[in-house]
Amino acid sequence: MTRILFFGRVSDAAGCSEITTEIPRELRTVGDVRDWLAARDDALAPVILSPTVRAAVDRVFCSGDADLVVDAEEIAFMSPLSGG
Amino acid sequence: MTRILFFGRVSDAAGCSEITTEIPRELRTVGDVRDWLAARDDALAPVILSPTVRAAVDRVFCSGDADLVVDAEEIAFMSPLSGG
Amino acid sequence: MRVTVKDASFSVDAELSNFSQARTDSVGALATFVGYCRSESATGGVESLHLDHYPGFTEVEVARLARAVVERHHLIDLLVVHRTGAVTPREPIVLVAALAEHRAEALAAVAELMDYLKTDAPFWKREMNGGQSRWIEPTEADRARRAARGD
Amino acid sequence: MRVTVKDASFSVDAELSNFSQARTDSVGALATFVGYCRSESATGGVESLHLDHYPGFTEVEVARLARAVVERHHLIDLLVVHRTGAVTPREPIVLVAALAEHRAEALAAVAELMDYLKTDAPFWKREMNGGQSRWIEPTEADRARRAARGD
Repeated sequence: MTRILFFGRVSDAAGCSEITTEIPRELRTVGDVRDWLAARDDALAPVILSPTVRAAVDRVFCSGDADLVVDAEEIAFMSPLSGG
Repeated sequence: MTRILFFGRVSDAAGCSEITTEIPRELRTVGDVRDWLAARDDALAPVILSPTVRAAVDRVFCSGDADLVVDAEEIAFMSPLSGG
Repeated sequence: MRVTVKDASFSVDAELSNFSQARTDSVGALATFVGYCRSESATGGVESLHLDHYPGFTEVEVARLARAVVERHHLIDLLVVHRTGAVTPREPIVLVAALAEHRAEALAAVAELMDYLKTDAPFWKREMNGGQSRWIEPTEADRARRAARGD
Repeated sequence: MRVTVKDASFSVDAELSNFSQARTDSVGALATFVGYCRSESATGGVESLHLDHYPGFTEVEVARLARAVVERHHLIDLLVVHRTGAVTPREPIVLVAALAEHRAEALAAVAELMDYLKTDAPFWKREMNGGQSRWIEPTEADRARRAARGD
Protein backbone atom coordinates (compact mmCIF):
# COMPACT_ATOMS: atom_id res chain seq x y z
CA MET A 1 0.00 0.00 0.00
CA THR A 2 1.17 3.53 -0.80
CA ARG A 3 0.11 6.77 0.86
CA ILE A 4 -0.61 9.51 -1.65
CA LEU A 5 -0.64 13.00 -0.11
CA PHE A 6 -2.17 16.12 -1.62
CA PHE A 7 -1.12 19.64 -0.58
CA GLY A 8 -2.42 23.10 -1.32
CA ARG A 9 -4.81 23.43 -4.24
CA VAL A 10 -4.26 19.76 -5.04
CA SER A 11 -6.05 18.77 -1.83
CA ASP A 12 -9.07 20.89 -2.79
CA ALA A 13 -9.23 19.21 -6.20
CA ALA A 14 -8.81 15.74 -4.68
CA GLY A 15 -11.40 16.47 -2.01
CA CYS A 16 -9.06 15.06 0.63
CA SER A 17 -5.51 15.45 1.83
CA GLU A 18 -4.52 11.82 1.63
CA ILE A 19 -5.42 8.42 0.19
CA THR A 20 -3.90 5.02 0.86
CA THR A 21 -4.03 2.73 -2.12
CA GLU A 22 -2.43 -0.13 -3.97
CA ILE A 23 -0.59 1.34 -6.94
CA PRO A 24 -0.68 -0.93 -10.01
CA ARG A 25 2.74 -2.50 -10.54
CA GLU A 26 2.96 -1.23 -14.12
CA LEU A 27 3.15 2.39 -12.89
CA ARG A 28 6.88 3.04 -12.75
CA THR A 29 7.27 6.84 -12.73
CA VAL A 30 5.76 9.90 -11.08
CA GLY A 31 4.32 10.81 -14.47
CA ASP A 32 2.57 7.41 -14.63
CA VAL A 33 1.01 8.07 -11.22
CA ARG A 34 -0.20 11.52 -12.31
CA ASP A 35 -1.86 10.02 -15.39
CA TRP A 36 -3.41 7.22 -13.35
CA LEU A 37 -4.84 9.65 -10.75
CA ALA A 38 -6.09 11.95 -13.53
CA ALA A 39 -7.89 9.07 -15.24
CA ARG A 40 -9.65 8.14 -11.99
CA ASP A 41 -10.90 11.63 -11.12
CA ASP A 42 -12.07 14.32 -13.55
CA ALA A 43 -11.93 17.06 -10.92
CA LEU A 44 -8.39 16.19 -9.95
CA ALA A 45 -7.13 15.73 -13.52
CA PRO A 46 -6.37 19.32 -14.59
CA VAL A 47 -4.66 20.08 -11.29
CA ILE A 48 -2.57 16.92 -10.87
CA LEU A 49 -1.37 17.24 -14.49
CA SER A 50 -0.31 20.87 -14.07
CA PRO A 51 3.44 21.37 -14.46
CA THR A 52 3.35 23.73 -11.43
CA VAL A 53 2.41 20.78 -9.20
CA ARG A 54 5.60 19.29 -7.77
CA ALA A 55 5.99 15.76 -6.52
CA ALA A 56 8.04 14.17 -3.75
CA VAL A 57 8.63 10.44 -3.37
CA ASP A 58 9.35 9.20 0.14
CA ARG A 59 10.06 12.78 1.19
CA VAL A 60 12.53 13.63 -1.56
CA PHE A 61 11.59 16.22 -4.17
CA CYS A 62 11.39 14.72 -7.66
CA SER A 63 13.53 16.30 -10.30
CA GLY A 64 10.97 15.44 -12.98
CA ASP A 65 8.14 13.16 -14.02
CA ALA A 66 10.57 10.40 -15.01
CA ASP A 67 11.53 9.80 -11.36
CA LEU A 68 10.71 6.26 -10.25
CA VAL A 69 7.97 5.40 -7.77
CA VAL A 70 8.60 1.64 -7.57
CA ASP A 71 8.28 0.49 -3.93
CA ALA A 72 7.45 4.03 -2.80
CA GLU A 73 5.72 4.23 0.57
CA GLU A 74 4.66 7.87 0.24
CA ILE A 75 4.09 10.06 -2.81
CA ALA A 76 3.16 13.72 -2.38
CA PHE A 77 1.70 16.12 -4.93
CA MET A 78 2.07 19.78 -4.05
CA SER A 79 0.76 23.02 -5.53
CA PRO A 80 3.31 25.87 -5.49
CA LEU A 81 5.03 26.13 -2.10
CA SER A 82 4.65 29.38 -0.22
CA GLY A 83 6.15 29.88 3.21
CA GLY A 84 7.30 33.02 4.98
CA MET B 1 33.70 85.54 17.01
CA THR B 2 33.35 82.19 15.24
CA ARG B 3 33.47 78.73 16.73
CA ILE B 4 35.60 76.35 14.72
CA LEU B 5 34.94 72.68 15.52
CA PHE B 6 37.21 69.74 14.72
CA PHE B 7 35.95 66.16 14.50
CA GLY B 8 37.61 62.77 14.15
CA ARG B 9 41.24 62.79 13.05
CA VAL B 10 41.03 66.55 12.59
CA SER B 11 40.66 67.02 16.35
CA ASP B 12 43.80 64.94 16.95
CA ALA B 13 45.75 67.08 14.49
CA ALA B 14 44.38 70.31 15.97
CA GLY B 15 45.08 69.14 19.51
CA CYS B 16 41.60 70.23 20.54
CA SER B 17 38.02 69.80 19.48
CA GLU B 18 37.11 73.46 19.26
CA ILE B 19 38.53 76.98 19.07
CA THR B 20 36.70 80.30 19.21
CA THR B 21 38.35 82.98 17.15
CA GLU B 22 37.91 86.13 15.13
CA ILE B 23 38.12 85.16 11.47
CA PRO B 24 39.77 87.85 9.31
CA ARG B 25 37.15 89.58 7.17
CA GLU B 26 39.04 88.83 3.96
CA LEU B 27 38.38 85.07 4.38
CA ARG B 28 35.26 84.56 2.33
CA THR B 29 35.09 80.81 1.61
CA VAL B 30 35.59 77.50 3.38
CA GLY B 31 38.74 77.04 1.30
CA ASP B 32 40.08 80.37 2.60
CA VAL B 33 39.52 79.18 6.18
CA ARG B 34 41.28 75.88 5.51
CA ASP B 35 44.30 77.74 4.10
CA TRP B 36 44.31 80.16 7.02
CA LEU B 37 44.17 77.35 9.61
CA ALA B 38 46.87 75.40 7.74
CA ALA B 39 49.17 78.44 7.72
CA ARG B 40 48.76 78.84 11.48
CA ASP B 41 49.48 75.23 12.44
CA ASP B 42 51.95 72.89 10.74
CA ALA B 43 50.51 69.79 12.45
CA LEU B 44 46.98 70.64 11.37
CA ALA B 45 47.92 71.66 7.82
CA PRO B 46 48.06 68.28 6.03
CA VAL B 47 44.86 67.11 7.66
CA ILE B 48 42.73 70.25 7.25
CA LEU B 49 43.77 70.49 3.59
CA SER B 50 42.85 66.88 2.84
CA PRO B 51 39.99 66.57 0.37
CA THR B 52 38.51 63.81 2.57
CA VAL B 53 37.87 66.37 5.31
CA ARG B 54 34.36 67.77 4.92
CA ALA B 55 33.18 71.10 6.21
CA ALA B 56 29.86 72.36 7.53
CA VAL B 57 28.96 76.02 8.03
CA ASP B 58 26.34 76.76 10.65
CA ARG B 59 25.36 73.09 10.63
CA VAL B 60 24.88 72.75 6.90
CA PHE B 61 27.24 70.51 4.93
CA CYS B 62 29.28 72.46 2.40
CA SER B 63 29.06 71.34 -1.18
CA GLY B 64 32.62 72.48 -1.82
CA ASP B 65 35.43 74.77 -0.79
CA ALA B 66 33.83 77.73 -2.59
CA ASP B 67 30.96 77.85 -0.05
CA LEU B 68 30.85 81.17 1.80
CA VAL B 69 31.68 81.59 5.47
CA VAL B 70 30.87 85.28 5.79
CA ASP B 71 29.06 85.90 9.11
CA ALA B 72 29.30 82.20 10.02
CA GLU B 73 28.86 81.46 13.72
CA GLU B 74 30.11 77.89 13.55
CA ILE B 75 32.39 76.14 11.07
CA ALA B 76 33.12 72.41 11.44
CA PHE B 77 35.87 70.36 9.85
CA MET B 78 35.25 66.62 9.86
CA SER B 79 37.32 63.60 8.93
CA PRO B 80 35.33 60.85 7.15
CA LEU B 81 32.04 60.18 8.92
CA SER B 82 31.47 56.71 10.23
CA GLY B 83 28.34 55.79 12.12
CA GLY B 84 26.56 52.48 12.47
CA MET C 1 21.34 26.98 14.30
CA ARG C 2 17.79 26.44 15.56
CA VAL C 3 14.82 25.77 13.28
CA THR C 4 11.33 25.41 14.71
CA VAL C 5 8.11 24.72 12.82
CA LYS C 6 5.14 24.85 15.13
CA ASP C 7 1.37 25.00 15.35
CA ALA C 8 1.21 27.55 18.18
CA SER C 9 1.70 31.27 18.67
CA PHE C 10 5.19 32.36 19.59
CA SER C 11 6.62 35.48 21.17
CA VAL C 12 8.98 37.31 18.84
CA ASP C 13 10.34 39.26 21.82
CA ALA C 14 11.15 36.14 23.82
CA GLU C 15 12.64 34.23 20.88
CA LEU C 16 14.83 37.15 19.81
CA SER C 17 15.92 37.95 23.32
CA ASN C 18 17.03 34.35 23.96
CA PHE C 19 18.75 34.10 20.62
CA SER C 20 20.66 37.38 20.82
CA GLN C 21 21.70 36.92 24.44
CA ALA C 22 23.56 33.74 23.56
CA ARG C 23 25.79 35.61 21.10
CA THR C 24 29.57 35.56 21.38
CA ASP C 25 32.00 38.51 21.54
CA SER C 26 32.79 38.09 17.86
CA VAL C 27 29.24 38.98 16.80
CA GLY C 28 29.09 42.43 15.21
CA ALA C 29 25.71 42.15 13.53
CA LEU C 30 22.21 40.87 14.13
CA ALA C 31 19.69 41.07 11.31
CA THR C 32 16.13 39.90 11.76
CA PHE C 33 12.91 39.65 9.84
CA VAL C 34 9.39 39.07 11.14
CA GLY C 35 6.47 38.39 8.82
CA TYR C 36 3.08 39.19 10.33
CA CYS C 37 -0.41 38.19 9.28
CA ARG C 38 -2.17 41.28 7.90
CA SER C 39 -5.85 42.09 8.18
CA GLU C 40 -5.98 43.06 4.51
CA SER C 41 -4.51 41.33 1.50
CA ALA C 42 -4.38 42.16 -2.20
CA THR C 43 -7.88 40.70 -2.56
CA GLY C 44 -9.69 42.00 0.52
CA GLY C 45 -10.13 41.42 4.23
CA VAL C 46 -8.47 38.51 6.02
CA GLU C 47 -9.99 36.90 9.12
CA SER C 48 -7.17 34.41 9.42
CA LEU C 49 -4.46 32.64 7.50
CA HIS C 50 -4.22 28.90 7.58
CA LEU C 51 -0.78 27.38 6.98
CA ASP C 52 -0.61 23.74 5.99
CA HIS C 53 2.69 21.89 6.02
CA TYR C 54 4.03 18.40 5.34
CA PRO C 55 4.96 17.03 8.76
CA GLY C 56 8.36 15.37 8.78
CA PHE C 57 9.30 16.89 5.44
CA THR C 58 8.76 20.63 6.00
CA GLU C 59 11.08 20.68 9.04
CA VAL C 60 13.81 18.91 7.08
CA GLU C 61 13.48 21.20 4.06
CA VAL C 62 13.46 24.41 6.10
CA ALA C 63 16.56 23.20 7.98
CA ARG C 64 18.24 22.43 4.66
CA LEU C 65 17.51 25.93 3.31
CA ALA C 66 18.70 27.46 6.59
CA ARG C 67 21.93 25.45 6.62
CA ALA C 68 22.76 26.56 3.07
CA VAL C 69 22.33 30.20 4.09
CA VAL C 70 24.50 29.75 7.20
CA GLU C 71 27.29 28.35 5.06
CA ARG C 72 26.98 30.80 2.19
CA HIS C 73 27.10 33.84 4.48
CA HIS C 74 29.45 32.51 7.18
CA LEU C 75 26.86 33.09 9.87
CA ILE C 76 27.74 32.61 13.51
CA ASP C 77 24.18 31.52 14.27
CA LEU C 78 20.73 31.45 12.71
CA LEU C 79 17.23 31.22 14.17
CA VAL C 80 14.11 30.29 12.22
CA VAL C 81 10.65 30.01 13.74
CA HIS C 82 7.77 29.31 11.38
CA ARG C 83 4.10 28.94 12.19
CA THR C 84 1.69 26.35 10.91
CA GLY C 85 -2.05 26.18 11.53
CA ALA C 86 -4.40 29.11 11.99
CA VAL C 87 -2.80 32.55 12.29
CA THR C 88 -4.85 35.65 13.00
CA PRO C 89 -4.04 39.25 11.96
CA ARG C 90 -1.15 40.84 13.91
CA GLU C 91 0.27 37.41 14.82
CA PRO C 92 3.79 36.56 13.59
CA ILE C 93 4.03 33.93 10.87
CA VAL C 94 7.79 33.71 10.54
CA LEU C 95 10.87 34.95 12.40
CA VAL C 96 14.36 34.78 10.94
CA ALA C 97 17.39 36.09 12.83
CA ALA C 98 21.04 35.92 11.74
CA LEU C 99 24.17 36.62 13.79
CA ALA C 100 27.38 37.38 11.90
CA GLU C 101 30.64 39.20 12.32
CA HIS C 102 29.69 41.91 9.84
CA ARG C 103 26.48 43.56 8.72
CA ALA C 104 26.55 42.64 5.03
CA GLU C 105 26.53 38.92 5.83
CA ALA C 106 23.70 39.13 8.36
CA LEU C 107 21.49 41.33 6.15
CA ALA C 108 22.08 39.27 3.00
CA ALA C 109 21.39 36.01 4.83
CA VAL C 110 18.02 37.16 6.14
CA ALA C 111 16.86 38.54 2.78
CA GLU C 112 18.00 35.40 0.99
CA LEU C 113 16.40 32.96 3.42
CA MET C 114 13.10 34.84 3.19
CA ASP C 115 13.23 34.57 -0.61
CA TYR C 116 13.80 30.83 -0.36
CA LEU C 117 11.06 30.33 2.24
CA LYS C 118 8.57 32.10 -0.06
CA THR C 119 9.05 29.67 -2.94
CA ASP C 120 10.96 26.58 -1.75
CA ALA C 121 9.63 25.71 1.71
CA PRO C 122 6.76 23.20 1.89
CA PHE C 123 4.03 25.40 3.31
CA TRP C 124 0.65 26.18 1.78
CA LYS C 125 -1.23 29.25 2.81
CA ARG C 126 -4.94 29.96 2.68
CA GLU C 127 -6.64 33.25 3.44
CA MET C 128 -9.92 32.72 5.24
CA ASN C 129 -12.67 35.32 4.98
CA GLY C 130 -16.42 34.98 5.49
CA GLY C 131 -16.28 31.20 5.26
CA GLN C 132 -14.37 31.45 1.96
CA SER C 133 -10.84 30.15 1.55
CA ARG C 134 -8.34 31.33 -1.06
CA TRP C 135 -4.91 29.80 -1.69
CA ILE C 136 -1.99 32.25 -1.62
CA GLU C 137 0.77 31.25 -3.98
CA PRO C 138 4.11 32.97 -4.64
CA THR C 139 3.73 36.19 -6.62
CA GLU C 140 5.60 37.03 -9.81
CA ALA C 141 7.88 39.22 -7.66
CA ASP C 142 8.59 36.29 -5.32
CA ARG C 143 9.47 34.07 -8.25
CA ALA C 144 11.64 36.74 -9.86
CA ARG C 145 13.60 37.27 -6.65
CA ARG C 146 14.04 33.53 -6.23
CA ALA C 147 15.14 33.10 -9.86
CA ALA C 148 17.68 35.92 -9.47
CA ARG C 149 19.33 33.92 -6.68
CA GLY C 150 20.01 30.98 -8.99
CA ASP C 151 20.08 27.50 -7.53
CA MET D 1 9.43 57.68 13.07
CA ARG D 2 11.63 57.88 16.15
CA VAL D 3 15.34 58.74 16.04
CA THR D 4 17.40 58.75 19.22
CA VAL D 5 21.10 59.58 19.58
CA LYS D 6 22.27 59.00 23.12
CA ASP D 7 25.27 58.65 25.39
CA ALA D 8 23.93 55.72 27.42
CA SER D 9 23.43 52.00 27.02
CA PHE D 10 20.09 50.93 25.66
CA SER D 11 18.15 47.68 25.69
CA VAL D 12 17.58 46.29 22.21
CA ASP D 13 14.87 44.00 23.60
CA ALA D 14 12.96 46.83 25.23
CA GLU D 15 13.28 49.20 22.27
CA LEU D 16 12.19 46.56 19.75
CA SER D 17 9.36 45.32 21.90
CA ASN D 18 7.94 48.85 22.31
CA PHE D 19 8.37 49.63 18.64
CA SER D 20 6.81 46.44 17.27
CA GLN D 21 3.90 46.44 19.71
CA ALA D 22 2.73 49.79 18.40
CA ARG D 23 2.34 48.40 14.88
CA THR D 24 -0.94 48.59 12.98
CA ASP D 25 -2.92 45.76 11.34
CA SER D 26 -1.52 46.70 7.95
CA VAL D 27 2.06 45.81 8.95
CA GLY D 28 3.19 42.64 7.24
CA ALA D 29 6.93 42.99 7.79
CA LEU D 30 9.43 44.02 10.44
CA ALA D 31 13.10 44.11 9.52
CA THR D 32 15.75 45.04 12.05
CA PHE D 33 19.47 45.43 12.34
CA VAL D 34 21.64 45.67 15.44
CA GLY D 35 25.32 46.55 15.28
CA TYR D 36 27.32 45.40 18.30
CA CYS D 37 30.74 46.40 19.55
CA ARG D 38 33.10 43.46 18.94
CA SER D 39 36.05 42.48 21.14
CA GLU D 40 38.25 42.05 18.07
CA SER D 41 38.65 44.25 15.05
CA ALA D 42 40.65 43.96 11.85
CA THR D 43 43.65 45.33 13.70
CA GLY D 44 43.50 43.51 17.05
CA GLY D 45 41.76 43.55 20.40
CA VAL D 46 39.25 46.23 21.35
CA GLU D 47 38.69 47.31 24.96
CA SER D 48 36.08 49.86 23.97
CA LEU D 49 34.83 52.00 21.14
CA HIS D 50 34.40 55.70 21.59
CA LEU D 51 31.83 57.42 19.41
CA ASP D 52 32.07 61.18 19.02
CA HIS D 53 29.26 63.14 17.45
CA TYR D 54 28.34 66.73 16.63
CA PRO D 55 25.60 67.63 19.09
CA GLY D 56 22.69 69.40 17.47
CA PHE D 57 23.84 68.40 13.99
CA THR D 58 24.17 64.62 14.22
CA GLU D 59 20.56 64.22 15.40
CA VAL D 60 19.30 66.36 12.52
CA GLU D 61 21.37 64.54 9.91
CA VAL D 62 20.40 61.06 11.14
CA ALA D 63 16.74 62.11 11.11
CA ARG D 64 17.18 63.43 7.56
CA LEU D 65 18.70 60.12 6.38
CA ALA D 66 15.93 58.19 8.17
CA ARG D 67 13.17 60.32 6.66
CA ALA D 68 14.52 59.77 3.16
CA VAL D 69 14.47 56.00 3.70
CA VAL D 70 10.91 56.09 5.09
CA GLU D 71 9.75 57.90 1.96
CA ARG D 72 11.73 55.88 -0.54
CA HIS D 73 10.48 52.55 0.83
CA HIS D 74 6.97 53.60 1.89
CA LEU D 75 7.62 52.51 5.46
CA ILE D 76 4.85 52.52 8.01
CA ASP D 77 7.30 53.33 10.79
CA LEU D 78 11.04 53.47 11.46
CA LEU D 79 13.09 53.33 14.64
CA VAL D 80 16.73 54.39 14.93
CA VAL D 81 18.72 54.30 18.16
CA HIS D 82 22.40 55.23 17.93
CA ARG D 83 24.96 55.33 20.71
CA THR D 84 27.56 57.98 21.37
CA GLY D 85 30.30 57.91 24.01
CA ALA D 86 32.12 54.84 25.29
CA VAL D 87 30.77 51.47 24.14
CA THR D 88 32.23 48.19 25.41
CA PRO D 89 32.28 44.82 23.61
CA ARG D 90 28.89 43.09 23.36
CA GLU D 91 27.05 46.41 23.80
CA PRO D 92 24.79 47.56 20.95
CA ILE D 93 25.98 50.57 18.95
CA VAL D 94 23.04 50.99 16.62
CA LEU D 95 19.53 49.62 16.23
CA VAL D 96 17.44 50.16 13.11
CA ALA D 97 13.93 48.72 12.75
CA ALA D 98 11.53 49.19 9.85
CA LEU D 99 7.82 48.36 9.65
CA ALA D 100 6.26 48.02 6.22
CA GLU D 101 3.40 46.31 4.46
CA HIS D 102 5.70 43.94 2.59
CA ARG D 103 9.05 42.31 3.24
CA ALA D 104 11.02 43.76 0.32
CA GLU D 105 10.42 47.32 1.52
CA ALA D 106 11.36 46.62 5.13
CA LEU D 107 14.52 44.68 4.26
CA ALA D 108 15.70 47.18 1.66
CA ALA D 109 15.10 50.11 4.00
CA VAL D 110 17.21 48.64 6.80
CA ALA D 111 20.12 47.71 4.51
CA GLU D 112 20.02 51.12 2.87
CA LEU D 113 19.88 53.11 6.08
CA MET D 114 22.82 51.14 7.48
CA ASP D 115 24.84 51.97 4.36
CA TYR D 116 24.05 55.66 4.77
CA LEU D 117 24.84 55.66 8.49
CA LYS D 118 28.26 54.14 7.77
CA THR D 119 29.37 56.98 5.50
CA ASP D 120 26.96 59.93 5.82
CA ALA D 121 26.09 60.24 9.51
CA PRO D 122 28.24 62.59 11.62
CA PHE D 123 29.82 60.10 13.99
CA TRP D 124 33.49 59.43 14.53
CA LYS D 125 34.62 56.15 15.99
CA ARG D 126 37.80 55.33 17.86
CA GLU D 127 38.93 51.88 18.97
CA MET D 128 40.62 52.02 22.35
CA ASN D 129 43.15 49.37 23.31
CA GLY D 130 45.96 49.49 25.89
CA GLY D 131 45.77 53.27 26.16
CA GLN D 132 46.05 53.58 22.37
CA SER D 133 43.31 55.06 20.22
CA ARG D 134 42.76 54.38 16.54
CA TRP D 135 40.20 56.10 14.29
CA ILE D 136 37.87 53.80 12.38
CA GLU D 137 36.86 55.23 9.04
CA PRO D 138 34.55 53.74 6.40
CA THR D 139 36.11 50.83 4.54
CA GLU D 140 36.38 50.53 0.78
CA ALA D 141 33.40 48.14 0.94
CA ASP D 142 31.36 50.74 2.86
CA ARG D 143 32.18 53.39 0.29
CA ALA D 144 31.42 51.08 -2.62
CA ARG D 145 28.03 50.17 -1.16
CA ARG D 146 27.24 53.83 -0.55
CA ALA D 147 28.34 54.79 -4.07
CA ALA D 148 26.17 52.06 -5.56
CA ARG D 149 23.14 53.70 -3.93
CA GLY D 150 23.71 56.96 -5.81
CA ASP D 151 22.63 60.20 -4.22
